[in-house]
Amino acid sequence: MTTPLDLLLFTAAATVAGAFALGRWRDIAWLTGAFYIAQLIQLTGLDLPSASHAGFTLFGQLVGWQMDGFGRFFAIITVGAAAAATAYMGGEWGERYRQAGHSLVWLHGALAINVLAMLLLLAGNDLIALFIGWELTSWASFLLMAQGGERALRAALRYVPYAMGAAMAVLGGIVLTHAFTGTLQFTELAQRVPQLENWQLALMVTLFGVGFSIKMGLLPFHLWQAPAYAEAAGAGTSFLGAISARMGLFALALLLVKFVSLTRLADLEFVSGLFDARDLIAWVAAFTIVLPTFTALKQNDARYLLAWHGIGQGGYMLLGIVIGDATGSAGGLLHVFNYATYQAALVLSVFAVLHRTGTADLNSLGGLVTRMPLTFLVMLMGIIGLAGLPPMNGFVSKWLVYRSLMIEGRPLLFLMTVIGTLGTILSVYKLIHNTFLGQLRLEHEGIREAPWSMTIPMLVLVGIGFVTGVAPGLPLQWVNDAQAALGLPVLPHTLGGVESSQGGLDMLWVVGVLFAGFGIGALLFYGVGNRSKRIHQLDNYAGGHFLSADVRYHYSDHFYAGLMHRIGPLYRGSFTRLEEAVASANDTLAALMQAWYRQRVPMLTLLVAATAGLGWMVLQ
Amino acid sequence: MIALTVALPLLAAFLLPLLPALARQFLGPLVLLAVAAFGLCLAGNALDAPSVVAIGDFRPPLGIVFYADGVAGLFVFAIAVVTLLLWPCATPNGQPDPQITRKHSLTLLMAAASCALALSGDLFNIYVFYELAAVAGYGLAAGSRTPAAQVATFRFTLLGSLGSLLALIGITLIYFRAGSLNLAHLAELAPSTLHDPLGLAGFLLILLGFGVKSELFLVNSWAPEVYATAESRVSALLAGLISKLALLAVVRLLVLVFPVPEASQLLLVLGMLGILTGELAAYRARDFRRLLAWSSIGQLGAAFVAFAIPGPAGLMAGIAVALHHLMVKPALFLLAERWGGNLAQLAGAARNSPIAAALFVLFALSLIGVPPLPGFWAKYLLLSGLAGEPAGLWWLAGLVVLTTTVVEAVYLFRIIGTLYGHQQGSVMQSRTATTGSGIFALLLVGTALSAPLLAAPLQKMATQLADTDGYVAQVISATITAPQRSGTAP
Amino acid sequence: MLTRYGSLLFATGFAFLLFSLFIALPMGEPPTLAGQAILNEAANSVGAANIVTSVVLAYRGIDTLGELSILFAAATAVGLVLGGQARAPRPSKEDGAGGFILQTGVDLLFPLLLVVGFYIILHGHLTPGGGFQGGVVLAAALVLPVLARPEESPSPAALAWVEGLAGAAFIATGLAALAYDHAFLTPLLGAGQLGDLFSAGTLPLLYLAVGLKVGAELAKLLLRLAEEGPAA
Amino acid sequence: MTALDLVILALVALLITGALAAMLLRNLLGAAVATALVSLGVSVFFVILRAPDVALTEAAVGAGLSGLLLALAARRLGLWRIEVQQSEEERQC
Amino acid sequence: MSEFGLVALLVGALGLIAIGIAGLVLARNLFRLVLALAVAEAGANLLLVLAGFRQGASAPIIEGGSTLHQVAMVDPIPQAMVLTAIVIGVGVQALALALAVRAREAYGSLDMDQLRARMEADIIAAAGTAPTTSQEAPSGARPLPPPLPSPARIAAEEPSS
Repeated sequence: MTTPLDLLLFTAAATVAGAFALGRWRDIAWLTGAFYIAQLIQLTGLDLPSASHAGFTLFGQLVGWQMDGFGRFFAIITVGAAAAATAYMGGEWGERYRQAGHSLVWLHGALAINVLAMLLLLAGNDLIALFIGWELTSWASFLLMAQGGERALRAALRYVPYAMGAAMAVLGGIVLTHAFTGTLQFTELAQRVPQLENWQLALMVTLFGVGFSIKMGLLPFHLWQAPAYAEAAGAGTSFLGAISARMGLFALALLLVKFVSLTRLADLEFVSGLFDARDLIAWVAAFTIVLPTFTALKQNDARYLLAWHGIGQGGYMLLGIVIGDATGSAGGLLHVFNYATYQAALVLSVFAVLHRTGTADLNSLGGLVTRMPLTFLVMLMGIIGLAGLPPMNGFVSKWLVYRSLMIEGRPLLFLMTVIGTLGTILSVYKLIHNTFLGQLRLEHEGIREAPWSMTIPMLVLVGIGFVTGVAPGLPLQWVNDAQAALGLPVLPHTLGGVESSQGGLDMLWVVGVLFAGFGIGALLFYGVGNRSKRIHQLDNYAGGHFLSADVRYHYSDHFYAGLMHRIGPLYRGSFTRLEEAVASANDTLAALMQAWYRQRVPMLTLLVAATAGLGWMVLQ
Repeated sequence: MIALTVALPLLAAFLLPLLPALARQFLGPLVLLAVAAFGLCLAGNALDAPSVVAIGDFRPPLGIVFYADGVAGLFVFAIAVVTLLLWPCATPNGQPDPQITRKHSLTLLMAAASCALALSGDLFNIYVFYELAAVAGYGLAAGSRTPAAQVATFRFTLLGSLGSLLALIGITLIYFRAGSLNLAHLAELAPSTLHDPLGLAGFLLILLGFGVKSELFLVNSWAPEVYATAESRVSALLAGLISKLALLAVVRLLVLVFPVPEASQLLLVLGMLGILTGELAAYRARDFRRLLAWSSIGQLGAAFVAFAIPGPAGLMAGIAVALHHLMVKPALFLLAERWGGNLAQLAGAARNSPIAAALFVLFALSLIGVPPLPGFWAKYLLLSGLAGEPAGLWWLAGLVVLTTTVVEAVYLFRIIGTLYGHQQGSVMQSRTATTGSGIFALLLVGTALSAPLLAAPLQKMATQLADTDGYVAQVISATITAPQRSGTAP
Repeated sequence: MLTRYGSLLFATGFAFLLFSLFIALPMGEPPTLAGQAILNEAANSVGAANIVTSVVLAYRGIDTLGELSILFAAATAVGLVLGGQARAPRPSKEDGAGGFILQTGVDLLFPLLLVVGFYIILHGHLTPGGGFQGGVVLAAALVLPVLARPEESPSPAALAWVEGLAGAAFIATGLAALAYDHAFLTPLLGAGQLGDLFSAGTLPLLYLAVGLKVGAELAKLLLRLAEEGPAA
Repeated sequence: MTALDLVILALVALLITGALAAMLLRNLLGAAVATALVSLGVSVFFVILRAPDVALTEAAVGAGLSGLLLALAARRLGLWRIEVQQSEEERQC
Repeated sequence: MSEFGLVALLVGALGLIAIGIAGLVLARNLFRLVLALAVAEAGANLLLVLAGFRQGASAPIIEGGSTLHQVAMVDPIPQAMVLTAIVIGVGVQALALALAVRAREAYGSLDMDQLRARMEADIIAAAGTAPTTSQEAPSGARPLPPPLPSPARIAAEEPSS
């Protein structure tokens, strides 16, 4: 007898099998895409919680799977991101990828494995099942990262120590949890973990926390993420960027909210009560918003810029969840969904530009708006979402987080998020300006719009972003299920937004007003006196002087030169140096150990050991 | 049947040089198949109750007993199967080897000695068969007949002999103190006689002596030299099989005679250092075979740490770690036989030999403990055993295992990166030597799939191994198959 | 220098620690639990006047089997290490070889040594001596003529047959016990009259096998090393 | 202290001297002879310790056979040559 | 034999072991190493027989067909063990000598240090890799081998952090 969850997992496994078995078939994307859509339909119709019959008992541990609202929320995003990526891969982009000598089979296969692994992770009902999913996800995303050339492989290899460190920290946490509580089942853990002593709890939270935050890219462990995600093959990057790192958030939220509980977390005090663990995590999240965002500002490669933003946006989500009231947690969770839509769209649009022009270097693009208007539209909508402005959905989730921070009385954290948003706006403007605005380069004169196979997934994604921005009530249903599953207070909502005693938000009104304003402006512009005139892009003057075609009016080098002059010295690369130091310390140690194994007279060691051991025994 | 597992390979080894060429080909494998069958029977029977045989029908404290519990049966089976898979065959360039009969003899002797190590219940008997395994190992290690191998083997021989000497002194101490050699008898006597500095000194000397073969830290510096120079199959036998059996002998002594915290802590500390030094040294290795040697040192350190945990949980973890390593390391050495020692030349090898590369990935994943594979369960049992002990050294050991796993993942994935990388290495010998390795992979995957079924018997075996009282009762009351012979002496 | 004195220090320290351990033991009054039990019943149950022989061949027979195997392994390994190279047989007149007196002496010694060797082996269960000691004498008997006349070495094939069959005979004797429902290596044929040449059941036969095997192995080892390698 | 004790004491002194000689003599063949002598001395101890079997074995194997092995190996290693050659290649210790 | 004689024997046995082990550690000549092993083994055998000795007992051989053992006998088990140990020792010794012979034939030396250096060189040559470490140079001054990028290398190349 199969349950709906069994069926879902079976479909995911069938996708993997299909991707590898039929991977050479030209139109494989249609098949896997259809499978993803089927999974999506199953997911939306899933009864909560839905258990699986798959499972086994090993060494006294029951390992089983059961999906609740929290897991389903992430699962929907996962499968959706995979579907979009597959559609993107199916057409001209995939053809080019194949011609470059890469294996499309493995790309489809890796994507399908990722989805299966993540579903297993999200549906885990005990820590072993969670760890199985966790490890599978780690190595599946390694597989996805490593494809697409030498640089991708090297970036992926850099990910290995982080991934393994994360896995081992989690495994250490699991065995300690078992030693402390005697169980690994989620339901029993939720009862027993809060009763542990403080030091035990602190140890557990540290181990699990370090493990999960590595995957999520929280602050001291974020270095691997940007290169690994940015260098991957295009569709892979969009999937990885949209959801992969959020698995860390999922597990972290499960641990902090469901098992340890936020109130218990606040009992763990540091520095004689000045700081508690909850504050600490909130501040880590806040710094994760600010620092990577400003690192993104410095990037000159569009892919890296977006990848760094991905790290920063994770901070908002964690911050919202750690605040833990109905508004904040809803904001944090909703942000996962919202971010996935516009981030995937943005990455795909960057790769569309890359596909047509052959570069993602922000210093060698410009003026593409006339050549690729649809892509421009996607990127415009995307950055509006990323910056958190209406009418896109990013506004709603960020608004909820801000609001919760203010209600809960955390002005300093609020300040941090505002600084982060400022950095976001600055850097996304750099992105769209350097790519689409300004003057078209001569070599890009013949560029055409991206093919439909690429534009349609992008448009669908921003379309979802817009619709859920106008009507956030749609995803908020899923968010409410997730909140309920975690044991958090549920945020009451309407189709257009939220209502609360301290003042609600109705996006239908906001968007209505916005578009009314646009309408009035357009009426004024076109109706009162339209004196605009169309000229060619190169038809420029500066100070009365005619600029010839080889003099660029559009500049992109040293963007924000003044700002960078101010804040430039703050970019010290301390984390990079820390990473280098660890690597070289390891290398030195390894050399020492090798020297140990090249002893001249091993017998001497044996003699010394025997003598020392005997001495120890005799003296005892 | 118990004695046959030892007697048959010995008989075959003695007779091998006398047989016609055709029979030589088949005798060894046939005998090993028979031993494998015996091993399965023994393990199966032992799940009901362990069986004991008093060699020569002398009542136990006087004569020597062979004690076949589940672990012993399992190891006998593993010995036969692994030896069969690593059976010496033609030289690397495909020429028939004129020395092949001698190698076959030595391999059979080694298998017999290993079986005896698993079964024997007598301290000095263990020493004798340890020496037999050692001498056969020296011979095989020198069997690649390169000058470097001769020098490495000479150093190995000297170190091993010094170790045996220390072990012999340790046995002397124990015998002098307790007056018996039978492990069951010693287990009875130990609380009153051996749990003092003197007995522990004896244990320490035996540990160091047997530690040479089981790659215990401090006495394992032979391993990188020998594994880099010997034939890969021989390295696989030494690293995969002999080390485990020497370890098993130490464990029997630890469990039966020295269940005291000092002894376990000794094992724990040395094992921990073995993990650290082995894995870190492997991190910088540029030579595939030495890398495997160091990684094997690390893995055996983990096994030592696991066996140091008192009680059935630790033994369970130890058995799991040891069996896992028994499956993975020989397979990796077989790949080394195919690929040679140069890591840099492996660049892009996945294109020429996709199956071998895929096998490498599988073994690497299992080695670092990625969940559905058996390596994960071994690591999980080890860690949860350590976490179950009080904080302090035990948790430190857990931390060491966790951190070195990261190092291990880095160097293994570096090789995977090279294999699947975009540069092209110079030479790839493409021969059909992946079969053996493939069989190991099938075993590994089979274990992964049947893990829930295998867990219960394994747990039972660990309980048996930990059951000192049961051991003593079984051995002391061992039924002599016939009444004492009617001596006609006046 | 430091290594040197350090090593000496550690070796002395090791010996001193061992001394302090052993001196705490009852020297001259060991507990001999198993040993005393064997002394009490060996004569009756095994029937060999030499109780060491009872221990070596009966109580701890499998140790002896292991020991024979070690010797076999060592001989095989030496063959593996030294064998298979081009041999350069030396002319007989050089170094220690040759000389009339030596040759004649060896000729006289050879049968004597054989007889002595077999005597020691066959009386192993009665008097001190036995398979090992006799085997060494046999090996000497086989090797000494070679030192005198290097060109006349005994055939390696014959030695191989002797060692193989002798080893097999030991095991076969042990296995024969299985046919009578005894455990492996149980002495058969009854204990006999203590002190007789034909007593102690199969023990003399086992010792004969041991003696032949040891003799053949050691002779092989010696002959291998006596060969002149190409670059010696 | 009995007469036997004196014999033992003398023999122990002899053994230690022999062992030191085996380690320190420049001439390796001489060292091999010293080793065989040590074995012989030990076998005398075995007689004293009421172990005639062991004494016989030690004398036959340890002193005789092993001495023969060492001598043959020394010949093959070229250690029967004259001092000059040895001192050059044998910078032991 | 008095207590003193036994102690003297013990000292003798341990002395042989100590000298043998010191020789094993310090000697560089292969032949000498084999001799040292033989000396140490002789000491260990003596120790073992000593462990079975009983004051005033006779050898474990029943004289004249009499099983009336009023006479105490020494422990036969250690004697049997020593018999085994002696033969094992000779086997190992022969093997070590054979290896020394071959090493000398191949490398023309009996000096362990030289042989070890030659062996290392051979291993490295067989693996086709450059020597990664030398014990002489301090680890800090040693150039790191470049073939594969370590994590830190990639960090240096990426735009910033």
